[in-house]
Amino acid sequence: MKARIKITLKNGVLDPQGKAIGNALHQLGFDSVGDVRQGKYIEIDLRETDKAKARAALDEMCKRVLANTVIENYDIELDGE
Amino acid sequence: MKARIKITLKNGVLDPQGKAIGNALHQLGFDSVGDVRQGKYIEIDLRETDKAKARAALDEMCKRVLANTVIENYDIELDGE
Amino acid sequence: MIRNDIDITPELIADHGLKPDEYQRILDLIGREPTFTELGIFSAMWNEHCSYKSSKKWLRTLPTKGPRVIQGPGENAGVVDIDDGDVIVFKMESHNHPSFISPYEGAATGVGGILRDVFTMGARPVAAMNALRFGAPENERTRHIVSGVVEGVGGYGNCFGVPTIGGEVNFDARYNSNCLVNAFAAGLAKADGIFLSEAKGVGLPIVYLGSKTGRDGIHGATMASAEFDDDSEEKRPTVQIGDPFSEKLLLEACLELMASGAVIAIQDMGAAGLTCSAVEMGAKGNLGVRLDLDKVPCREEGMTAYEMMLSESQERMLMVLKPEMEAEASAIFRKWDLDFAIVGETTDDLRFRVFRHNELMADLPIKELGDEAPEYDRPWTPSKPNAVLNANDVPAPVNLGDALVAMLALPDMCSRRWVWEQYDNLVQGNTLAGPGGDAAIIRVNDKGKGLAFSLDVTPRYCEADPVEGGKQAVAECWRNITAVGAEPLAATDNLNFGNPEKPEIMGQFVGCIQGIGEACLALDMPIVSGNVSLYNETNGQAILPTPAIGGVGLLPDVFARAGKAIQAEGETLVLIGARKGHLGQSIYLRDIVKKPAGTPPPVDLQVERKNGDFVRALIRSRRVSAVHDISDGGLLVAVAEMAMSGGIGATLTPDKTLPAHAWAFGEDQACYVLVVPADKLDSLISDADKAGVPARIIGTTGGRDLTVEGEAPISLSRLTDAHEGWLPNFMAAPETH
Amino acid sequence: MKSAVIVFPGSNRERDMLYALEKTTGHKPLAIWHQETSLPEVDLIVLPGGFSFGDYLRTGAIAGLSPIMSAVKEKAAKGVRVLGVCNGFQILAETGLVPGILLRNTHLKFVCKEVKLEVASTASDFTSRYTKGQIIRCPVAHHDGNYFADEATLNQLEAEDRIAFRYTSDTNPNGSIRDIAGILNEKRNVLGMMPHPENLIEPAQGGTDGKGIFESVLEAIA
Ligand SMILES: Nc1ncnc2c1ncn2[C@@H]1O[C@H](COP(=O)(O)OP(=O)(O)O)[C@@H](O)[C@H]1O
Ligand SMILES: [Mg+2]
Repeated sequence: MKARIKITLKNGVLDPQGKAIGNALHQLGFDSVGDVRQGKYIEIDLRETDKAKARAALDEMCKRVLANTVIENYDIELDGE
Repeated sequence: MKARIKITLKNGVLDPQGKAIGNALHQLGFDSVGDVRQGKYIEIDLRETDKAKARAALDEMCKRVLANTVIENYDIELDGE
Repeated sequence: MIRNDIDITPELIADHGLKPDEYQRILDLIGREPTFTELGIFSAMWNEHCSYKSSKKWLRTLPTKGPRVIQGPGENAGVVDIDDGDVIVFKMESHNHPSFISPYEGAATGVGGILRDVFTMGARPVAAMNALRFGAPENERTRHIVSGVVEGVGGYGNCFGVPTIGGEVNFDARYNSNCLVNAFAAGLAKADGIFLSEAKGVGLPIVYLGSKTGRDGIHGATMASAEFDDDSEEKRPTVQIGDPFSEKLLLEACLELMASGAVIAIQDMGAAGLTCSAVEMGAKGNLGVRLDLDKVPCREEGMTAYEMMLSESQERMLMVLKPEMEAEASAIFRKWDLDFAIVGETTDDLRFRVFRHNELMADLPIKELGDEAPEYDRPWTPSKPNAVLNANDVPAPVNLGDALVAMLALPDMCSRRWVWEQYDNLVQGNTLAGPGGDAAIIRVNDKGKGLAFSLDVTPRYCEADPVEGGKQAVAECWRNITAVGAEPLAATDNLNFGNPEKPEIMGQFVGCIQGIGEACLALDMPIVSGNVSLYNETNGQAILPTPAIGGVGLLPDVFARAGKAIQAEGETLVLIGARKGHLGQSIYLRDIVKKPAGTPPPVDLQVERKNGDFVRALIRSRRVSAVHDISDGGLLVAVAEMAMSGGIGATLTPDKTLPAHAWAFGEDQACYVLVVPADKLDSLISDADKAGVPARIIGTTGGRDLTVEGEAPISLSRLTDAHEGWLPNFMAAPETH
Repeated sequence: MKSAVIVFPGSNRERDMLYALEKTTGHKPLAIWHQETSLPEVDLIVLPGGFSFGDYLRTGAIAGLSPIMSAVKEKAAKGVRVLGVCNGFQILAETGLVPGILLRNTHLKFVCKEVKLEVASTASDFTSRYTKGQIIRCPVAHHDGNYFADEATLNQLEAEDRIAFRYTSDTNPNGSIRDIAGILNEKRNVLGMMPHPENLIEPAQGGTDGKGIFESVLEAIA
């Protein structure tokens, strides 16, 4: 099955990319733009049919590799959820 | 309102990051992991109440700044959608 | 008879960039209709980019031999002897069209390609440069292209770990729809450790090494040879993505493999990847090649033979290995975590056979694929010479100082710091003089041996007079290398022009080559490698003729070298060379007066050599404390640059025999400004006399202003603000895709 | 002095570091491949600069998972000196051997230039040969050198004199918070820094300001 993982910076953690994007958008005249935050979006194909097992594995992947939990949050979404 | 934008590489476009992440996960013994693709996830606060207007603006932002449409697709999601 | 299920229609043939007469040539050659796969193979082998069909005739006229030349044009890169058994391996290559379509990816893969050319020969890359040409600043796409290209060059080179130490940046409306990205790379090897692409031995395994094959850049090669029109933005998906990390692994794996003695022949997969590399390996070795595409590591499902043969996926190599060493070899591949597979073998029948799903997809005569490629003697008309321009007919500036400040802040004259600070120019720890000087310098060992590098061409000169422009490109490169104290050894070229099917464009090409050839002969700087990029033209508008020259020089003792920065107060400024105040085609005329006209400064190669040899001898005997050559902007700009980089001012006495602006901004060739300590002055002047080299005292160093007698002093800070300010300010505005 | 330089796939300043160590200590350091699971007895372990694993995902993240890193952590816990430069600093931060994290430079661009560093603490085996407050020249070359940590951590670092180097405020090249260029762990045997002292150790390189770090370690083991 396919997993979609969003990794976002925790509040209070500086986000240079997000900031730069926001500035660029303002300079281009997109005045309605407020706060901008940039994160990661990771898609993983899993050879696993059991949702619970899949979620457990993904959770471990996020903790150990995909996210730096000191500064990042992650959100896992599985097919058909 | 808040907009969530996913920017992903088009199919067939090489994704060195995804490849490296996949290898790392295998090294750690996550054998069920297949193809991995990494993209960007951008959250934007918009001072705009009209959904249509918001979507139009976001679409232009993606084309002009956020995504490189030569190699990337983008997907815009608005609050309560 | 081979099965073929796709009709070879005239449209399909045209789509492959093959002209009817070229297709007829194919029919005559193989005596039957080609299969779709074979058509793809021919289109790849016979396009301008791979076959040099329009340029071959003229490239043959370039001097390519010399006592230090170990390998001239024809291999992945040239090889030059730098003593003690060391050799320097270098080449330059363009990635213009891909960089225009997707600046970051195009520039990055351009750098990746040239690095691969160098380490394929067994050399570890030690220096990189890049010659960049962009559209007019006011063109809305320019900023996006500048930012993407510079980031791409840095992104790839920085990660790979090669210091990027020099280059050029120009802006001109003529590049609005065709930017130029020419990447140079040089690597160090031992004379007895050079590897070539020529396969040797029948029945030997052909090994594929590197990243997997995807549908990247299919028809990239044909695209790089097609004139642009507005719908070529459609061609976008052919741009490939670079992976500098994989390239670094490939470098280390290849060098380890070569050291192990397992490599018989090796060829990187560049334009038209598998096709060109396999054919070249076989043809050079008078061998046939049999490929089983089912063995090729693929990234995507269901790739056809056609797609695999034309894929331009990056970071891939093809090699012939000693069968008995397969175990050692695969251990190395595994260590570096690279895909590898035996994808075929060498045969004795001179055929190029390609199988997919055990079916024969292509069966072609391997030598003819290359040797029988069309070659054209395209009609050409020499460019019309401009009328000579008399300096007295050129309006003088209201105020010399203000004109100088304005010139230092011009897009083509301002500091390139914003560019080179995005490049790691220190990695490897051997950079002795990075970007910012006349030539960059790296050390080769810690016994004092060093190499100098410079990349030069002045396109506006080449347009006004291709022959003189060609000469000047070589002369300026030679001069820049000389100005740091190095002996110019050899050069590589990257010839960027418009559509060669137009006689006037072909005339520019022929003229520039003639000039380059003359200069290389007179200055003993043979061309050992190079690259031609034609069809840089959009909707009939061609780029300026831009034959970039990348030169390499040798420093026996890096501690006897010069830089352009003024080192001390109270020293004397000496001008070497005769000043005529030539303003034709000068920056002053083009960008301040805004009326470009006249002939470019003539290049007297004998004088160039005599003056340069004299200056080099002075540097090597440590008799000067700073040296800078005169190029764009003339004498006053040169002295301003010396003062700004040293943080010490100068006072100049103008030459009253010339109009002030001609003295200040004339771009005469073969001239240098020296800074000479008091105790060395008299002997230097008299030695110059003896040598018949014009040398005159033009001023002294000191203070924090640049002062021309009779004019108001200009503070260094004002000069520096103007010089450093333009590019960062220009790039500060947001760019859009 | 015995030293070991860890080599990861994508390291690209390991040769610079090996050269600098040999020049300054007179002894050939060991180069240890990241797949190794143990380390010999050495006085100094160095994580060199570069783009380990392409800096993909997060700088230093994937390298932090390499087998050798468990051995490095053990040695660090035992008090062996560990120096992480540039990518090495990023790996130390990812593996928690030093606090905080290195984010993308504020201007988002790779930056290669010479900066000025203030030696903020001389109380370590890496900085003892400098004088407190001394200003030294040092090159930087990185894309992600923007040091960040929460207020509490920053205050603690300052309170415990664990900031080894600061950029002089006018030369901060990446937006690092409180101009931090290099920090020590609690036990002061691990130093992570973004600038490249290994590229400024002899006159030919334009100066010797970076030498002090290696000389300090030499002094410490003498
Ligand atoms: N794209 C680039 N990358 C690195 N260095 C560059 C680049 N463009 C220009 N430079 C450097 O800026 C300096 C000025 O360039 P240029 O005016 O062409 O020098 P010159 O007139 O001596 O040929 C040179 O040291 C050159 O190497
Ligand atoms: Mg010059």
